[in-house]
Amino acid sequence: MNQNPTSQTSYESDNYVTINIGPSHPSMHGTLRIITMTDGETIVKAEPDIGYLHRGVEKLGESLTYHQFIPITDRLNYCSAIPNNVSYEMAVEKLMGVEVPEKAQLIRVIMMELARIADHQVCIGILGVDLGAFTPFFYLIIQREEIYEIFEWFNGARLTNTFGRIGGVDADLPDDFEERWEELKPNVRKANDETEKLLTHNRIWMDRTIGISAFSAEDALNRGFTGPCLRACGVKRDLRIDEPYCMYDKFKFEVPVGKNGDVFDRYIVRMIEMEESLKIIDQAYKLYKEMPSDAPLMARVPKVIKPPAGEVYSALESPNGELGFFVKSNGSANPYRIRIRPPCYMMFQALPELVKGEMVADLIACISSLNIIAGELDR
Amino acid sequence: MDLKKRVEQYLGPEGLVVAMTECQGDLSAEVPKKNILDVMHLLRDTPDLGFNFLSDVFGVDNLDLNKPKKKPKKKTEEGEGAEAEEEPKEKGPSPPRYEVVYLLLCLERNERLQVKVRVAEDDMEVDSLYPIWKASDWPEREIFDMFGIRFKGHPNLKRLLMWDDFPAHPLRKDYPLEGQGEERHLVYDD
Amino acid sequence: MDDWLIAIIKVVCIWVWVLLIAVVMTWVERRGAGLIQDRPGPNRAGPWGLFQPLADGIKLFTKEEIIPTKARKILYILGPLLFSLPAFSAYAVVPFGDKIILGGKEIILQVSDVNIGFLFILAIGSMGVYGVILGGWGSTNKYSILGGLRSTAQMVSYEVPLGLALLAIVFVYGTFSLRDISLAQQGTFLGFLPNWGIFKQPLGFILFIVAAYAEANRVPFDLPEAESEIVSGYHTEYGSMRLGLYLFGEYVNLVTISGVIVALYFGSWHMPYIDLGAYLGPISWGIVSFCIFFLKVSFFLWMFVWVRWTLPRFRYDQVMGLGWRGLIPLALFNIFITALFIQLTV
Amino acid sequence: MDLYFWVFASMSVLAGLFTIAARDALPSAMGLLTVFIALASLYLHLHAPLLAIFQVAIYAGAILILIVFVMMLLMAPGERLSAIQANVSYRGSGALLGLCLIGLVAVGTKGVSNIVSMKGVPEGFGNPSMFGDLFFRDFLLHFEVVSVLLLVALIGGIYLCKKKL
Amino acid sequence: MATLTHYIVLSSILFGLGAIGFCTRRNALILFMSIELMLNAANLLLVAFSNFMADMAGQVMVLFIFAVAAAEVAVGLAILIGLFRHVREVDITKFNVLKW
Repeated sequence: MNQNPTSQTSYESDNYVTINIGPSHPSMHGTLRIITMTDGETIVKAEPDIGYLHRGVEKLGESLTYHQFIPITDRLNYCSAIPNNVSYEMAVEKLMGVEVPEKAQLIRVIMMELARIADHQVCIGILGVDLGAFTPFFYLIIQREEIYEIFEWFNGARLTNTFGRIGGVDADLPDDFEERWEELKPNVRKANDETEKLLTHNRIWMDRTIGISAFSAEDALNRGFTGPCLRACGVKRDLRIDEPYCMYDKFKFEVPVGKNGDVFDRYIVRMIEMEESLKIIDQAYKLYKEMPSDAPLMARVPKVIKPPAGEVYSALESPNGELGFFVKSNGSANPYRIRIRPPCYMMFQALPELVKGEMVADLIACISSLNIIAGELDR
Repeated sequence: MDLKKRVEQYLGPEGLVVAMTECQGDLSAEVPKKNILDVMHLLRDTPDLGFNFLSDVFGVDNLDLNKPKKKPKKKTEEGEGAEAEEEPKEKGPSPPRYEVVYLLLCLERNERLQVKVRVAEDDMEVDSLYPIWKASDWPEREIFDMFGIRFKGHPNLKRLLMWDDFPAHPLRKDYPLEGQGEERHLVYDD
Repeated sequence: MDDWLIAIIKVVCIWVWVLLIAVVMTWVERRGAGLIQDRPGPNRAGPWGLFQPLADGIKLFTKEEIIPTKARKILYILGPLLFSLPAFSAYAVVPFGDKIILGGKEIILQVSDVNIGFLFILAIGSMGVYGVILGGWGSTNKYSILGGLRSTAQMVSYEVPLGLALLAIVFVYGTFSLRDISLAQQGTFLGFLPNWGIFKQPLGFILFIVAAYAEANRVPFDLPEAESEIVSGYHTEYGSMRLGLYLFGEYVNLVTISGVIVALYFGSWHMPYIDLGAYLGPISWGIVSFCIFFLKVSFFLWMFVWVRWTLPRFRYDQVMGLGWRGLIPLALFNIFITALFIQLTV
Repeated sequence: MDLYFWVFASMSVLAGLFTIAARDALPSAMGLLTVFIALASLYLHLHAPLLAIFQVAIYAGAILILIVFVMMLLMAPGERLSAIQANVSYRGSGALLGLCLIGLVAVGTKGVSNIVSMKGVPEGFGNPSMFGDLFFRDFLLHFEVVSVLLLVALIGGIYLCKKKL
Repeated sequence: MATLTHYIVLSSILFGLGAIGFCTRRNALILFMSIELMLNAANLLLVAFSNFMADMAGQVMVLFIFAVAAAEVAVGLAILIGLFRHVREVDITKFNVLKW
């Protein structure tokens, strides 16, 4: 007996073959499952079926204290845990009305941008792997490893960083950050260059990506797209600029905007964003150096956090798009309700429209380019 | 003119807004459940408001909040059987148990607004926003999954995260953390 | 009787040699991937991981052989055999050197110099697809069947440009025999160019190598086993030595294809501009010609690895489009030009 | 030499029998493949190496693959073939016709080898150059006609396979 | 020594098998294969006669039969696919109406 009736959905015609892609499939990132109905290789209908990685994060949050929930947020988008931590911390800080010291904000910016680079590297690398180009993945993943080295050496964790505390950050940047950073920066650029050389103007790559799963700006907004995928559709929206947080208004950077919203545009937007992130880190580090070395890293927050009753929503631009936390408090030490607004949740629900009429191979490319992370999708 | 005044100006006269609250700069407007589609149309199409982006939809269970303050919170961790009987009866009619919260965003002015709908336990049906914003597709399914609130007009209202014959709605406050022994409902393929 | 003995020795030797190269290729592929991708590659088994193929072989041989319950048993078992048999036998008509004179007896370094040489390769090559079909169909798995379908369509489509490219070569050399073609590539033409097929058939060479990559199911044409789309294609359900036969047959195919490319387009055992055969004794020339031939072959084997780790994969309809709308018209054009040229010059 | 004939003749007959009797589509095609290969081997024996290769390349490598391809398109892997013709008259007449044919020809050709004695074949019989000479000189018109036929078949095939006729 | 008679008998057996298959099976694809079997029987006969009469013309004829067989299969399978779109069946007894 099959537990999930969706797999038994009888489609009107036996002309089509129903193929279950996932939940265990080489190119499903995590445990996704897509029930596709195909006519030959063309997709007639694709129905995502999620929940295979559902761990009840929101329910869990209701019984933990505010600090205890930070490690849980690591497990949302495990490719870039830091923006998750910071987004949650920002939500609680907003609820408490705490102002975070500038130095802590700069450290957060530096770390978040590093995480953004790491996330984009994985996304582009995996996109390449899913389209059969293995080598760029390794060029990028080696540099991501270097970024993880920095994370590890900052607070001992590589993937699940549990970065920061409510009200600031727990540690200052180590002294030789500049050295490491100057060493890392050219390598990241070089890896990006190599990737560009191998992919961007490669005719096969262009054939495989241009015009695939194109989405209009209107549809994308209607569907709740955010982040690189929305910008690839031609909407210039970036929370870092539109609703600045963490001193992002002090940095100068470009927001790349695509045109067609296809896989190629998403790829290019991510490539350019990595470059912009490098610039942001440079500027942030410059500002950081101007700070006195004994500037506070934490705002004054009580040991046991009991925010006043109320509810706030706070969002930031995670590598994938708008990552928001809605926190409702009833005045006790446990959050009353935590709602996570994961970016790829909104994008994945548009999958049936994105891939309709495309081929199975394009479905894979589309999922990779949306950067679906099962951890934050299923929570 | 600040957002609160504008919202009141456009929604107030028609009685479309029940209450407005503000918390740390986040404005939320509670609207009557039956008018939710009208409100959303107004909010989206009025040029002065222009909330053209639906950021998120989610549910909140106010079971514990509605209870008198002095009740110890530990109650929730014990079985839900005892909990369900302890409906607060003290202060007249208690407010409806569930809330559905819509997070709206105006892209032009970067303003955010929370729109709330209260859903009582005896009438768990809300109009779906799917005709306005397709973004509400999965969030509404998830609310159905987690709270059991149904959405009228939703094209595909199935459970999203839990499997289809899961017997409970886990994000309700009376659902214990350890589960209710759903293992017995699992039937595996041989 | 002597002739029989020599033939048997040749068959055994070249068979072992080709298998050996195929084994080494599995190592080269992974070390090459490491080299290209900035990582060490396999380096645990033996120096530079040289014993890795051995370890893999032992692993594959000692694994439990599983037949899925829903598979069609006979087809499932027959699949890998039918795939690897043609692969192992196709090298019979490819030369591997000039000739060697032992005890006054002239031995040509080719198992069998038949006058229908590469028609045989074409015919045998098209047999390999049955192994893929049987594997895909016998597994009763949707991914496998998709892989089998893709493979069938791809192989049938790319045999046409392959054959047409070869036809142009026949125009140029006037024979089907690979040995005669090899012999004809000695010396130079136009005074400075080596008399190699690639200089006489540049377009034909490109067509041939593209079609050959498609026939060998290599990136960018590895759709039948595209692991990110259809898991592993036709061998999704295979394990142990049955899988090994599939993978191994593929490498043997690569050796054969590289041998054909060298024999047809890259002057076989000839060095450019210099005729070593005139300076060396009959035995040493035999050995040297063998070495030259396999140096060239190893270059093309490396190229298979190189391309694999460089290019992305095509999509199914793009592969078909390239075959039918790109390669076949070009191949026909190539034939037309070649025929015109021969008509005007001869 | 006799053994060679007997081996491949019996192989082809058995495989042919399997082809028409198999309950599964793909094994049946494999039977036909065996017939093709056995016949190709016989062609080699009959001084027609080029035809033997063509037999494998065209029949086994193209025509049968096409049939198998359509088989994979139209049928499910587990599908068993329906039994033989339900119509008794077809069934009876088919069997009768076939068996009569076999018997008749076998009886009728008794002693043919006495009539057509085996001449020795000339040097180079059946090799590509001789084949080409004949093909493009004596049979040029036929060749052209056949090429037109193939073109027509190509166009017809493409047209018939369109989604909407 | 295999004589011409041997080949004629073999060819007729194969042809007979093809004929039996064609008349008794219902699956259209098997019918195609039966036709191929019959064509091959004819080919064998041509090659055998060509060999025993030392005349290459027989072999050339076989090549023409190849071409015809290829054309037949291409068009036949195309028709079969066209039929399949309507009937969703490869059983020839189901092809029992003249027009869709």
